[in-house]
Amino acid sequence: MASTIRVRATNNGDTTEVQALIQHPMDSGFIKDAQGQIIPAHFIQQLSFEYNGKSVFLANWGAAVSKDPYVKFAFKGGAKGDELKISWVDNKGATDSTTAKIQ
Amino acid sequence: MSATMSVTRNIALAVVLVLAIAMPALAASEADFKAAFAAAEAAEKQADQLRNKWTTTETQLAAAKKAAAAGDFDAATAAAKEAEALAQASIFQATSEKERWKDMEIR
Amino acid sequence: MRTAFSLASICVLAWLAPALAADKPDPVADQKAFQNFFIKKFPKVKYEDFVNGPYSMDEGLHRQWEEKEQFPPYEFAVETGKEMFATPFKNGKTYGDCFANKGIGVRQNYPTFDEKEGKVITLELALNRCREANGEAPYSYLKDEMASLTAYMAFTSRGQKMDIRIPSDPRALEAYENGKRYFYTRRGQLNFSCATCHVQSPGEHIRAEILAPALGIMNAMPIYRSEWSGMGTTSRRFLTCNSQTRAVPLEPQSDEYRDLEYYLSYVANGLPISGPGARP
Amino acid sequence: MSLSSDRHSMTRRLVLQGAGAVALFGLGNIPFAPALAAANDKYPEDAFKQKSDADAIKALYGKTAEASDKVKLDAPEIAENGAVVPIAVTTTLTEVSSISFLVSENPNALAASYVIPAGTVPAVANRLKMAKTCNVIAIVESGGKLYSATKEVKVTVGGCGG
Repeated sequence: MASTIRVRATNNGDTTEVQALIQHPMDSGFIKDAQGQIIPAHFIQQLSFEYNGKSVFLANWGAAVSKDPYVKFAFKGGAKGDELKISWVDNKGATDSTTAKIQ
Repeated sequence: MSATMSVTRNIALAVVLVLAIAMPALAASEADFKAAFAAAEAAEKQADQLRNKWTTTETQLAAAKKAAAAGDFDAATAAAKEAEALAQASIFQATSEKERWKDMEIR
Repeated sequence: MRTAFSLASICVLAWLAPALAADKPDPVADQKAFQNFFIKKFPKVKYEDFVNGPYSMDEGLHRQWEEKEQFPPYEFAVETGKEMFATPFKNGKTYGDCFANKGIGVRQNYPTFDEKEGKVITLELALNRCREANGEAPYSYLKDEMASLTAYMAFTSRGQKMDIRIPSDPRALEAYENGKRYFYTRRGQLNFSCATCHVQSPGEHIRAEILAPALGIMNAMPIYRSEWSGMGTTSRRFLTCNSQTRAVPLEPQSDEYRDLEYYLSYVANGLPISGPGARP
Repeated sequence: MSLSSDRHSMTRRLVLQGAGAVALFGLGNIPFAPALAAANDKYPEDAFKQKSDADAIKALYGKTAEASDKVKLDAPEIAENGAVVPIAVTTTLTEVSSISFLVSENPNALAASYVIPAGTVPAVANRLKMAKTCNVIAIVESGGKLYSATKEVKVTVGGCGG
């Protein structure tokens, strides 16, 4: 199954800008479905970005992060062609990870 | 489309609605309900042919059926009458719009 | 005389003046008058920006839209659509075999008019017919698969000008007229027509939403709506608009909806395709 | 998701009157399933369970924040839709180790908290859900002290939908 993580990492000399869009329902646990049953909470809790084995960014997310979550940040360093390692874990213990080349 | 035209039409629609509902609500028997429901379904069928049914008519028809199933023929007949009024209004709307739509057309 | 008349008249005057045109429909004049109406009503909106719907009506919304467009939520639909295009059917054929130029960059010509069948063929209908012709079950017109396919095809046509043709076949003219009549006809218990919202009051609020102008409203289809937190095809948008006026929606891809899309796309000829779009 | 028109318009009305939103949240705070311990930094489980923004900040950092104009919070005046509100923060403060976002009237105020290692630019953009019109608070931890910026964001269509 194609990864649920889409990443765009672009380097412009000294900093690398990273954008990520992840396919995930991010159910808050407060919504009722058509039959009036509560849809249980199901959302990504941690999303981590690593470069050269070092964490460059770690997101701790609650139920208030939008569906198909998006995040943008930047870090000093990084070079075109290098790899970023991205992985997430949600409150049900499901995980996914991928790598992305810095453009 | 000038406001006066839409106001007169809305009054006409409202009149059709009020007329139908104002009928005296005596203790309705199953026969009363059946008659009212048949009339409502016939009107809704006509609205369907004009491809112009309203969702509120459908809800009232369902409410009438539900009330009748529960044996409450007063509520069932009232809902059926309301459904017929709405169906008639949707028929009135479809026929009156046959030419009236041109008023709003951008030329 | 007709074109001179419509060009010279001030839009409000033209609107109220009784139609002088003979009963024979004149799509070319309609299209000019339609576009002039919106250009006059929103002089500050750039011509090609009309395809951005509510975002060209409100600065605050526009900024939020730009933010979303950096990495838009319909990204997944485009990629899924691309994968579907690349995956052959059981019989080895693909969607590309059903369309000119392998289905790439052709969205702006849909809906077309099929002179054999004598009816309008929309992109969604053509996709399902392609599936059926190749022994596959058709998709729901309202669900994500259809949205992904149309999202990908729209994406490959981005920037191309809408280019809808009405052949000299009288049935095509009739389909165009049917679409126009549907657009202006009031329906539902709220007694609204499409024009009540999208011609009389674009830019204004209806409940919580800012209304999009009718000009270019098809160009962004299919759309990812935050409200649905998911993709929506043209069919889904038509059905939900019906139920919001408390009119019972018809079957997706009924003749009325096909003709309506034909009319709405034709009058937007010349405006760029911007689909798939993100919407509030 | 069946799209019966009655449910659709009914939910919209309820949400708009705010009644629906209150009724839903009246269900009390549903305990989150205990999250598996993350590989490295621990997930601030307790902070995400707090109702008010003050309690969440205390649970997360154990200290209070002072407003600072060095924290620039970028959020819309009126959210187009409470389900997807683009919110971002940038700061000129240095030695930033953490950035957090709180939505004061959400059932749990803490929405997101980011660990900013050395060498990472102190700026984050994300899309959050907002239940209704309320304050969005951005917190920046710089040199062990907390700085904040607050902005009210109007929400017309509740972000929690249904």
